[in-house]
Amino acid sequence: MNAALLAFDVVLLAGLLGVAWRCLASTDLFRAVVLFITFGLLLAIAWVRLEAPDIALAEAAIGAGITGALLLVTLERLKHIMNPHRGDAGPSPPPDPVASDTGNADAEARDARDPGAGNVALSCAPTPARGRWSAVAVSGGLALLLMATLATQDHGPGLQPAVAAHMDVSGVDHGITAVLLNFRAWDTLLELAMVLLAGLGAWSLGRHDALPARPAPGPVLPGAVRLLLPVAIVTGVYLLWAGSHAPGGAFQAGAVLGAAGILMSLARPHSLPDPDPRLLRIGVTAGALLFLALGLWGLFAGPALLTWPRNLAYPLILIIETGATLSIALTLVALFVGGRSPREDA
Amino acid sequence: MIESLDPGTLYPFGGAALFALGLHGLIRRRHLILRILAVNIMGSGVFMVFLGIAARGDAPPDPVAQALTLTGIVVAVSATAFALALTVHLARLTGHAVLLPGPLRTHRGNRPEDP
Amino acid sequence: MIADLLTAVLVLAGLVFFAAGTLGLLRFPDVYTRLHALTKADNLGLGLVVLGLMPQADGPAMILKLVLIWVLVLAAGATAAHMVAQRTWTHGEFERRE
Amino acid sequence: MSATIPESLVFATGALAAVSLGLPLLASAWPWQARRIGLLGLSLSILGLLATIGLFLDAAPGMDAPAVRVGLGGWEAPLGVTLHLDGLTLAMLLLNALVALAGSLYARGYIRGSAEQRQFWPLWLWLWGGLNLLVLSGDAFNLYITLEIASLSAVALVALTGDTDAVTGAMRYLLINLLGSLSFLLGAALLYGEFGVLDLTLLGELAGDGPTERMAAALMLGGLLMKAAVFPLHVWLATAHASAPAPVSGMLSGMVVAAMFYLILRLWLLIFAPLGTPALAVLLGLLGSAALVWGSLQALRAPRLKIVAAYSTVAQMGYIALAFPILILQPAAWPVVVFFAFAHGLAKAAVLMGAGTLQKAAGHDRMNALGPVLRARGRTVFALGLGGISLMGLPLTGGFLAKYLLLEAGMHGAADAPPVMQAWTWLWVVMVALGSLLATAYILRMVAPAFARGERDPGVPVSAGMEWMPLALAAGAAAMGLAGAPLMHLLEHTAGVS
Repeated sequence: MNAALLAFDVVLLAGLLGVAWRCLASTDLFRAVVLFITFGLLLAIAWVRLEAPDIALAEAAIGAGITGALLLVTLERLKHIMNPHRGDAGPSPPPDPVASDTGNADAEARDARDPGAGNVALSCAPTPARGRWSAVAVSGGLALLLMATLATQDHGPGLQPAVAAHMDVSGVDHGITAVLLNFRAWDTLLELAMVLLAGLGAWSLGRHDALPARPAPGPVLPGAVRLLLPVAIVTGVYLLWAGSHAPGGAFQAGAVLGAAGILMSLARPHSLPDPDPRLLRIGVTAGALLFLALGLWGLFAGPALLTWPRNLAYPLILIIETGATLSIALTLVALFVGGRSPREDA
Repeated sequence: MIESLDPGTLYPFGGAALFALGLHGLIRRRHLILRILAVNIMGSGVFMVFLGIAARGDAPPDPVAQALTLTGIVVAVSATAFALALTVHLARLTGHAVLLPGPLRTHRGNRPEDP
Repeated sequence: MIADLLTAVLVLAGLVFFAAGTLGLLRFPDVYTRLHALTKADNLGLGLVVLGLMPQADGPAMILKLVLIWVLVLAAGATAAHMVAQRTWTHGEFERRE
Repeated sequence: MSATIPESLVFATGALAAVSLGLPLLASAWPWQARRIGLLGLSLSILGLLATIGLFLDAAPGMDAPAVRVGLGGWEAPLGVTLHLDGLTLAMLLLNALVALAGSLYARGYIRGSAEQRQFWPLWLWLWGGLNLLVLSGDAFNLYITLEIASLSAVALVALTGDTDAVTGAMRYLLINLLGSLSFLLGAALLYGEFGVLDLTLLGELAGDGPTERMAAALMLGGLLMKAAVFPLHVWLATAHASAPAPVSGMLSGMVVAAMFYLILRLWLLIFAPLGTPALAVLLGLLGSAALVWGSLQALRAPRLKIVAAYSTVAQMGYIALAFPILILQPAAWPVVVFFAFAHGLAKAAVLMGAGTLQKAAGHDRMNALGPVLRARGRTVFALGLGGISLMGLPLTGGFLAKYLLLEAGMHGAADAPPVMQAWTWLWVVMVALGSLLATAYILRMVAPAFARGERDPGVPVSAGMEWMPLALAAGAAAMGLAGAPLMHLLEHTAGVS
């Protein structure tokens, strides 16, 4: 059994390395992105083998799912930028990545005539041969040094005993949630700030294009979304709640809700109302602001920032996680849609 | 030998290999999408080292290292999202998404005709 | 013991379908037949795996979750397959069969 | 936590962290008032910082530990994340706040248009806050997140002008930053694997000079050197710094790069000091020398004023790298790095903001066509000159003090070193002198047209902040030469210094 598992591990690692290699060596960007998503899903299996179901969940939802969606929509945007509609006099019409899977009739007709038109933008030059061996030497040498270093390390228990000893006062029954929202809550707060900052950064680069009405993409997708949306919301809330005693938590829940939002924006049959930018700004910041505001209590009452009173730890953690989930989901959808709302500049 | 190769010992080696593979891609490839993917693969390598360390030995897995990885994944996806937005922005300005020559080689920073 | 045997048989049967689906994905000539191989075989394969895991479940809640997984994969798989097929039909972009 | 640390200092440490996070958060939630939030908050936080410094200097002699360590959430290391406050931290916080406040007053006039302002101010405050949190952090993993926050906001700010050069520079900057951060994180992972703790102080107690420490040091310091643009890894700096909006250039050259050196110094003092070997010293010295010469030469032939200033940063970072070999010989010389960071930070921010003023006034910053504006804008030229004098290291300025301390430490170190090291050390000393000469040349190149005959044209009017802030920063850099003693007094109380 042990040998079989070892064989599985070796095959999995070889598969991961092979997929990563094929992904980075690809000259077709679409293929590279699909391989990267595959890589993320294989990683999730590896995390299960390393007894980390929480991370596997997060990897599948965030690492493969959300990153994959962002990568695909980026490819779609690049395609529109590099293939401006021929015959148009002015600058190319604003690409609407969300609507691009149906496009307008002209584009469709042209694409049908010239099947390769879209793919030219998504290919890239192969790696030049010059400097191949020095790069191999650098990275190979680094890998060998790293492995040699890792081979010298012995098996320490890490901080597991310390966490186990303090679980009863953490307010939750799940080790990772206790670390994320109590023992190392500062990391988590800064991580929320990082998600927010990515959104702010993307907004600072420019406006997103107006969300236009578009022809209905057939009955299947909207129907499926209508079916899946409630399920996704229930799943998100379940993950949020389960985080206190089992794998799950704010980030996984936020990713699921964000994915639901992305699906909704893909399936929208008519133009969506552009949300009020003020509400949007407050929405994406609310999670971190709430976290910090509750944490200030500890600063004044002692002993330090982000201290939860013992008997209130569980409700406080749940409130914070709820705020974080909503802000994360909102930011992820905003990142998918692209730049800031044009109404913000009005 | 086989007993000593529990996943916690084996996977960090894989993580080191992934890190180096990603670095290789980052140095060698020019297209920004591929470079961003390379950085993500490097990140996955680091996470694999962390999770391997968490699972070493017979004790239950170390929740701290796992929590750090979770944080790391979210930080990585944030940085990736911003990098992709910047790529699109660059492509709108220049019409391509390739950095030539790369940041790890030479650069053209001082064109005299710049306004 | 019988439960374990049942599990083994059903999961193995499921894996056969997965293998067949994968083979179809690799060997079939165009998008439509590949989709056919992939979705049909995977839905059935996953169904058998889920069925095989049911005897091992702790209680009705776990069984419900397993069924839910299958239903969700069915719905998502059918939608995705439909969209890939539709796009191929209208754009013919990634694979074209003349 | 030691009982001898007064409650007020513990509170102040937490409050500094909370404000550094709270201000950017508020500004992001309500960017319509972000400028007011920023200016008011920065002024108040400087007052708070000065009060903290007073409290700290008052309490420090009585404390049994050199640093105030606050376990966030009430959890002590190794379980929790620790904030770390000592003399070095306070000095860096002060530098950060001064450059950020001057930059903010400058940006009031520089960033026009309400739409731009709404994007600029939250990111600007994030950069300030991120650097504060980085300086306050005492935990290896937490440092990774703060590094990412600081670099992401810096990259977004560079891209803000939206022209091709700026966005290209931002992209390079982002890739190098991501690579540097991941390298840092992998080093932290190795340390955690060996010692099972992430707290820097605890790591320092456990670490020796085994293979893990070596590899981790190479990864962490290498990643930071990349972000600090030390020689072979410097190529991203010039485009990024030169094409950013002027207050951002000032902050990047004045503070961001210095913060990376701060972190290198911190890790060195706390953890990696046992690894100091002559070979490493020679390597760093050679890198520093190369950066010094190459950066200066590029500055001498760069066609644009801001590019000259940006390459001068590459050269000046070479000085800081040169401090490290001297540090290995003479460990007590470490405050030199801080003096350098301080003097360079204020002076370079002055020069870059001055250059930005001229650029706004003239509508360009081409060296060969700036004469009329330079002749008409004496105040800004004076700021450039005064900042430049500090960069050259003329007596009585902060730059002079830093270089003097560096030379003194080098010669002292050389006196006790074996002959081979002595020869190398003399080389470093010569390099420091040569670097000053080259700096004189490129500073003269910047300001010389102002003293030639020719037409005068003040160009487009600029705001008062844009005229006075470079001058204030330059005056600060010059005054550093007189205020060295208080800074030294503050730095005496730093963890990891025996």
